[in-house]
Amino acid sequence: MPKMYDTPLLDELEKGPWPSFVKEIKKCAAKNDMAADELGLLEKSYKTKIGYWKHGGIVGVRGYGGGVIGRYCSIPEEFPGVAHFHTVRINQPSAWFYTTDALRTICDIWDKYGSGLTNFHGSTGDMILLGTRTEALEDIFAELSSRGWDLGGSGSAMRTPSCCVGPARCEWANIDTLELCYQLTQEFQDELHRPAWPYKFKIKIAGCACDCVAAIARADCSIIGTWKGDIKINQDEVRNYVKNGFDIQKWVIDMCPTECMSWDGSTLTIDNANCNRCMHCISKMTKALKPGDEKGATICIGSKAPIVVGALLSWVIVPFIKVEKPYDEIKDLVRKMTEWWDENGKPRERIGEVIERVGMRSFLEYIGVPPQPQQVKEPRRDPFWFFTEEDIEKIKAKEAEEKKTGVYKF
Amino acid sequence: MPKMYDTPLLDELEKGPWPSFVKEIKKCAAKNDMAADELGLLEKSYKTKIGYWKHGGIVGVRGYGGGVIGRYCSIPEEFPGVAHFHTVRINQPSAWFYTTDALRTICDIWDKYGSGLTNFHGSTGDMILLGTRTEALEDIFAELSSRGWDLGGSGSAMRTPSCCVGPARCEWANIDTLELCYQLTQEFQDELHRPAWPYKFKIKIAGCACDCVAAIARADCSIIGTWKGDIKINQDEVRNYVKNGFDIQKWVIDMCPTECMSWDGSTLTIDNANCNRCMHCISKMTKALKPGDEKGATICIGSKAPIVVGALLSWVIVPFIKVEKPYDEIKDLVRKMTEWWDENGKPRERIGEVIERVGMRSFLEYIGVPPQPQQVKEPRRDPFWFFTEEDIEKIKAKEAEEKKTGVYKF
Amino acid sequence: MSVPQRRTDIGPPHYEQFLPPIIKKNYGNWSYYQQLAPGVMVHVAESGDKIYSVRVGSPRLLATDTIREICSIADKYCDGYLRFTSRNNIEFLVTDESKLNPLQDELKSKGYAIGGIGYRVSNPVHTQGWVHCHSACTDASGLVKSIMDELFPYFCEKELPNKVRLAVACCVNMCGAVHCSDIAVVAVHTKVPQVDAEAFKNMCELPTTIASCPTGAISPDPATKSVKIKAEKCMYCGNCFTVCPAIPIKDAERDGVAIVVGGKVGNLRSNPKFSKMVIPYISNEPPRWPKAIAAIKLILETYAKDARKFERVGEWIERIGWERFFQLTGIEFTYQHIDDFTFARETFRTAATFKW
Amino acid sequence: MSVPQRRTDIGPPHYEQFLPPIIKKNYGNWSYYQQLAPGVMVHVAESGDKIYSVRVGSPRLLATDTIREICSIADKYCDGYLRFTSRNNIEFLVTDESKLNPLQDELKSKGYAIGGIGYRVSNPVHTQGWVHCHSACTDASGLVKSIMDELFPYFCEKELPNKVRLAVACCVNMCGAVHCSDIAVVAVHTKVPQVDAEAFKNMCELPTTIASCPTGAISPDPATKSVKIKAEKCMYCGNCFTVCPAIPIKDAERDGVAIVVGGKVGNLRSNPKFSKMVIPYISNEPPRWPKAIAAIKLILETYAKDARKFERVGEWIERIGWERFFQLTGIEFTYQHIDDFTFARETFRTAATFKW
Ligand code: SRM
Ligand code: SRM
Ligand code: SRM
Ligand code: SRM
Ligand code: SF4
Ligand code: SF4
Ligand code: SF4
Ligand code: SF4
Ligand code: SF4
Ligand code: SF4
Ligand code: SF4
Ligand code: SF4
Repeated sequence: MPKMYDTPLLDELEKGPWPSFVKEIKKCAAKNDMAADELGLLEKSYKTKIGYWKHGGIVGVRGYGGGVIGRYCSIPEEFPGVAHFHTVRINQPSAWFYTTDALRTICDIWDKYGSGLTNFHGSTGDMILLGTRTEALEDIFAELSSRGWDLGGSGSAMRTPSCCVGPARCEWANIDTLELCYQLTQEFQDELHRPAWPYKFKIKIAGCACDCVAAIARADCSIIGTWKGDIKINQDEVRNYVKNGFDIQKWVIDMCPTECMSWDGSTLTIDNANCNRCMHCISKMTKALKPGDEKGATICIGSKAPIVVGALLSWVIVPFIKVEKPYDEIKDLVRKMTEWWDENGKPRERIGEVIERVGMRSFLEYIGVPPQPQQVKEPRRDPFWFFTEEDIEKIKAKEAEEKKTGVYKF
Repeated sequence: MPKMYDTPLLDELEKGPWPSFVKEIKKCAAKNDMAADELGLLEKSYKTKIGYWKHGGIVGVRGYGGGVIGRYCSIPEEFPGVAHFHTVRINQPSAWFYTTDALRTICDIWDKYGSGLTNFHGSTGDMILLGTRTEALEDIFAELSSRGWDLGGSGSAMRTPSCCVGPARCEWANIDTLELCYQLTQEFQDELHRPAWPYKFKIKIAGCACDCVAAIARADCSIIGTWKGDIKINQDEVRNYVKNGFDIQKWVIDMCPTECMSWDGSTLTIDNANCNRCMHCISKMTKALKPGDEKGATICIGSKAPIVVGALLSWVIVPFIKVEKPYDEIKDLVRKMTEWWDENGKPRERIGEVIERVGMRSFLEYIGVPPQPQQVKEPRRDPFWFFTEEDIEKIKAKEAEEKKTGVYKF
Repeated sequence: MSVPQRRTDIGPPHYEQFLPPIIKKNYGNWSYYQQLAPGVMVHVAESGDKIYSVRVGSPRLLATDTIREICSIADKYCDGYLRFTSRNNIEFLVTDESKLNPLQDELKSKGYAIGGIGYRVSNPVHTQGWVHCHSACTDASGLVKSIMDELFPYFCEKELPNKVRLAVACCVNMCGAVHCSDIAVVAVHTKVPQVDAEAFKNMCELPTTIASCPTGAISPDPATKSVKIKAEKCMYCGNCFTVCPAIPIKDAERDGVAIVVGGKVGNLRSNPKFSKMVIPYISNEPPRWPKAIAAIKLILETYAKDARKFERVGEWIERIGWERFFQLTGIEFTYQHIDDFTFARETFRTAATFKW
Repeated sequence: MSVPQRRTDIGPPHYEQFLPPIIKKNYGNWSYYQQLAPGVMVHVAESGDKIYSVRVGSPRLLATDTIREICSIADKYCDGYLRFTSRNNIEFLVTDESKLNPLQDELKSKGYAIGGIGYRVSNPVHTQGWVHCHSACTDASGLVKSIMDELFPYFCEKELPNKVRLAVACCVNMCGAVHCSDIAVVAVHTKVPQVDAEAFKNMCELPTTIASCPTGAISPDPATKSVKIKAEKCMYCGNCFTVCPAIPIKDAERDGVAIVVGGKVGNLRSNPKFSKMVIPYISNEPPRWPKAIAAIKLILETYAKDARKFERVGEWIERIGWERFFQLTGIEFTYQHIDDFTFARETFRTAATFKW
């Protein structure tokens, strides 16, 4: 029988309409010692307003360098059940689809070896099994892996890639987010399980500019589906929207960021050359508008949380890339990017920070992508920039040529 | 008879419709040795594509530390006339108004002692007398000052303030730019003539947000006239504009940055609470619209050229200040600002750079201006900020108070 | 029971085995979607096939028994298929329209919260907090529960001008999505960490520790063979504590939370945006953080009232101007709001145009 | 002739003595203005009084004799009153309307360029160049003359969507207003400076010199008792040369000019903006810099054709997007355009939205 703690503060959080995490902990605490002590410890934190966990030690499974976050309580005398309370990250399937059978298998394993507590899901995307002891790790891993599951990433490694629901259930997916996510995860198994990089490297894949996995804000490598070609307009459906009270002028035409749309009362016109594919019109008139035909993705690099010189959003590196099986081009690109980072990065330096410190040119040259205006919001403002001797030679040669032809090439 | 140089390259620049500076130099060169050698030297630069001036030495007039830019030619053997070629900066009158008598006086003095070449005006605003010898400086100064003229600034000093034409000939002037410019120049005579600061400090004064002296981009202290209260609308004149083909919707309503205007075909309405006083509508419909009644200025600080970590535009420090004779409040403020800068700045560090390095809080506290949202485009984004112990005490006291009253004060 | 044979580097199972047949059939060929209720939507394929999704709020921290309960519901109404969203909600995937209402009835009867689709508040992205992380300055789960209890009508019923994405991070590492959220809470330290010189010698490296400080506040202290911290340079980021456990920064009375607003990640209309800080400090008040919750509600409701349809929080604020935001909400503007770190230069106002 | 007694710290003469009587009378009470011709405008006072201004282009570098000529014209038509503008143009201030045409006739006959008022190109703000400055990498006066000869119709005749403010700076100190101009030229070095070790010892200070380098490219060279420069870190700013004459950076073949566009200083519609670099290098080609001039004309005319009425160059570009600007002008986008200095982070594109 697990220990029962008096939890007046946490009990408050059982009230109210939103599902209660306290109820969840209590469910487990009723039958599991670790969960019971987790509950007691948490109540103590609520009372004292401070946490009782220590810096994680290095724990894991044989041959892997990641996938488990070691966690020890700082007052194990008082809460022996959570003296060890490691979490196990399980690599989720693409877009978090499950069968109930699969979930039950995981629950059974976890009840056997762990606290019974989970996170569905962690904010990188993994299934998180919350709380077990060092001794149990090998068994848990054997049970999981023998049933087709593998650990997710942690430490200075590739982290578990994730993706939006995409073509599985979304009409706007320009790319097969699920398959790409699966393939990249498989491609980088070694990098995922054996931390060997300066710091973490995350991949997130969204099927369109709505970015339903927050790729551009939370992944070192953000892959976002897009298209070339004209937005497809079903004028009848447009008129239907209007007939049903949709204020097309106010809600679409006036909100289009590039001012490239117009509505004459019966026909919607889009100046596609000026559309920046923001998805506003398409998302607000889903029956009437569809993305153009040539599908692909934009690859952006660098986003991360603020520690320590400020949060980054990812930067456009490859404005357009085809996304087709077997995705060799994308795999190669990711490999080259991480190679460059690995060569240039200092410990605990994310790829975006290295690009900022070393310079975009070095990065682009290494990965073989030419400079393009799409990569910047605006060109540089201050009059300081570098030339290689070859740059200058090229310019001088061009000028000589211009002298001959009488035609300037700016 | 001054030496005559062959100037085939410069002669090219006598052609064409725009007034030619080469003609100007030649006019002087015809009767002045210095100007003649300046012409020859310049032709040489055009031929060799390089300049022949040395770093300025320290030259000046007794008791002053600035006002003269020392300039020596690096090949005086070849061009003895410009061996010395110092420039004298004369503090221009407010808004560059002159009588012909006054100008002739200056021309006469300059012909007597200098090259006869001038800049009307230098880009800080001074009259620039271009090219004289060290020996002549005292005499020039005596001649000028005895006739009511004084030197402008140079070096690490207050620089010659300047202002737009303002109330003298502009219907939009919210403040008396000319008088304020004159008064500030007088107030800081010592600081202007005797460099004692970390670096230069410029003041520019514009009567409204059109900023016809580029104050916000080119002055450490940018004073820009503005108003509170409603824009005054003459509806008849509005209708006149429209009648005469002015597309009020497209050119004004749709271009108003705050979207605070509307036009129903006969009446123009402005939601003044949301107007940011950008001057677009007023400037485009000058007969119909006039600034509101409560006049004053916004004081911005910090703009400068790019050397070495990037150009700055001035930052809003005092959103609104009354501008009334004898301008004591503004004088005090400028004094406090420069004091703080002088205490905190390193050599060759402009005030904006010091604010950036030391922090806005220190600056605002010293000059006695409270923090206000008008000072920022947006609040900070990253989760790092400082508290003093008193800040926290105040917050804790407020929270205690809130507990009692049951009302939160955010 | 003997433990089975381990396998390595197999990666996750292929998702295809988890897709409902109707999804496999119409994969990549969806035509449009329609919201039927705050927590129910239908996706219609080019083929005319339909799949219904019923979304249910989740505390994210789930007991295995709860997962089993969810599974039995999914077995009953969804042929055993379900998914989770990128915001940790549960989606029941229904092929048979006739099961839609019974499913909802059962969910309601069991106390599940149906909602979160469309222009509403969805599940806050959040993190471990006191539940599991050594770095936490607050508890994320408790905050989320308190926020969602208060904003519950905006999850399961009331519409807003657009989606409002909430997040909670329990320290500035920001494992949540706080840095680009419409409204979010980030927990902060506010006290200079204390160096435990004895522990330092055993546990920490001098150069790494000094290098960890972004403001250069840390210098060697030869006297104690450890380091000292220049208090006025420290902005409590905790990075020194991350690399060196001998520099504890947690403080029960001084740790607290800040409120940030106006971020977004989608590209619709305007670019992705960072959140900006609007309230620098509120004391930790477990179990319900009433002041933080009141602040969030105030901001949300000011937005609901003042924004135009389809404007996100950040878009609304940028249109009206931050000075107006502070006016409308009555939130005090303090020295802390003015950046004095990396982006100071970018955030100072460089125009004479603003509102009174 | 004996030199008179000097006076100090008297400051400039009070402007009032230079104001035409009609200005004194209507000071601060002007009602509206109207443009009558490209170089002529009238300001009407509340009192009904009128003052006419006739604006004339100036090379800025004036001979005293030219000033005297201007003075006699002003005596004849303006009762001896005139002014200069903030862009160095001359304004003849006419009170007597009947003198307006004769004044213009005389100006024209003497070859003065009347214009620059309204939505036109005005006099470029510029600097000393080879005429007087030791720091110059080009000549400003020659560039300005060449530009204005080419753009002359836009000064004295043709209208543009809005004012176009030009500037020329002869080095990156930017004594002109290049950093916030619609279209401007800034002269740049492109070669790493050479240290003259002998001269260094006599003329320069080690710490100041090292500190002067914004990229940390300079380090002590104990062997020569001077400094050495790490070539790949140097971006040719010339700041080391400014503080230490023993590090010459000027180079006849490598100094050249860059073109920047899109800046502005007024607050109308949009905030003041910095100029952005669009052509990183064009060789110096005195006396007329034909390629630089062709580039400016190309940009100006693309703007004239494509911008909306009242849009400034920067506003036009921001509306259409920089990618479209490069497309419309055909200017090549190079590594140099991508910031790798202070503002890199702010200029990288952080959105999946752009035009093809
Ligand atoms: C579990 C998880 C939070 C959650 O409750 O969901 C988490 C938990 C931790 N994160 Fe995180 N991070 C988690 C997603 C994130 C994210 C969000 C994302 O991936 O989309 C971020 C922001 C994006 C980013 O990567 O920048 C994130 C940014 C950080 C950082 C700051 C990194 C930086 O470069 O700024 C740290 C600090 C560090 O690495 O030392 C960190 C460190 C940590 C550590 C390992 C702190 C530590 O040293 O012990 C936390 C372990 C907590 C624990 O006890 O389990 N975590 N961390 C998330 C991973 C679950 C999963 O695998 O699915
Ligand atoms: C004469 C003038 C250019 C002109 O042709 O009009 C000028 C000329 C010089 N400027 Fe300037 N600056 C002049 C206005 C400016 C402006 C524009 C303004 O004031 O509106 C700027 C940009 C705004 C600013 O202050 O940042 C300007 C920014 C600089 C800088 C860069 C300062 C910085 O902090 O970035 C330097 C470099 C320095 O101070 O060492 C500089 C330095 C110089 C020196 C003194 C270079 C030197 O060390 O010899 C030049 C002397 C040239 C000469 O031979 O006469 N000059 N200088 C302008 C002053 C005339 C006058 O008094 O009216
Ligand atoms: C299920 C989910 C993807 C997944 O793989 O799990 C998803 C699914 C859909 N999203 Fe999303 N979005 C999901 C997270 C996101 C995120 C990421 C996030 O919140 O962290 C974003 C970016 C938010 C941001 O910008 O900060 C996101 C921004 C959008 C938008 C853009 C809204 C806007 O105008 O700014 C749309 C379009 C719309 O709603 O009009 C959209 C639209 C949709 C549609 C309608 C797409 C479709 O046709 O199927 C889907 C149902 C909409 C709904 O829930 O209202 N989805 N969506 C995610 C549900 C999360 C949840 O449980 O609440
Ligand atoms: C004479 C002068 C002031 C002075 O004290 O010398 C002046 C005078 C006037 N300006 Fe100006 N501006 C003068 C320099 C400026 C500058 C500064 C500069 O160019 O360095 C600016 C800021 C430019 C910028 O934003 O980069 C400037 C931005 C304006 C604007 C804003 C235009 C816009 O829409 O962006 C207006 C309003 C308008 O023209 O509609 C304006 C309007 C005016 C008016 C109409 C004001 C009035 O009612 O009297 C004056 C005549 C207009 C004209 O020339 O077209 N003035 N004006 C300056 C003439 C310079 C010249 O010779 O060309
Ligand atoms: S990112 Fe686009 S494709 Fe993916 S789920 Fe969201 S709307 Fe659909
Ligand atoms: S996708 Fe965006 S930019 Fe393109 S037409 Fe629609 S609203 Fe406009
Ligand atoms: S800044 Fe304003 S007040 Fe001054 S001249 Fe220009 S328009 Fe007139
Ligand atoms: S001054 Fe500017 S913001 Fe105000 S109403 Fe006129 S155009 Fe709009
Ligand atoms: S945000 Fe901080 S405290 Fe919370 S889980 Fe992440 S690292 Fe731990
Ligand atoms: S908390 Fe951050 S700022 Fe303070 S000493 Fe530690 S690393 Fe430096
Ligand atoms: S811009 Fe440079 S070269 Fe030109 S005058 Fe100024 S300091 Fe001299
Ligand atoms: S030119 Fe500039 S970057 Fe190069 S060494 Fe000198 S100071 Fe450094």
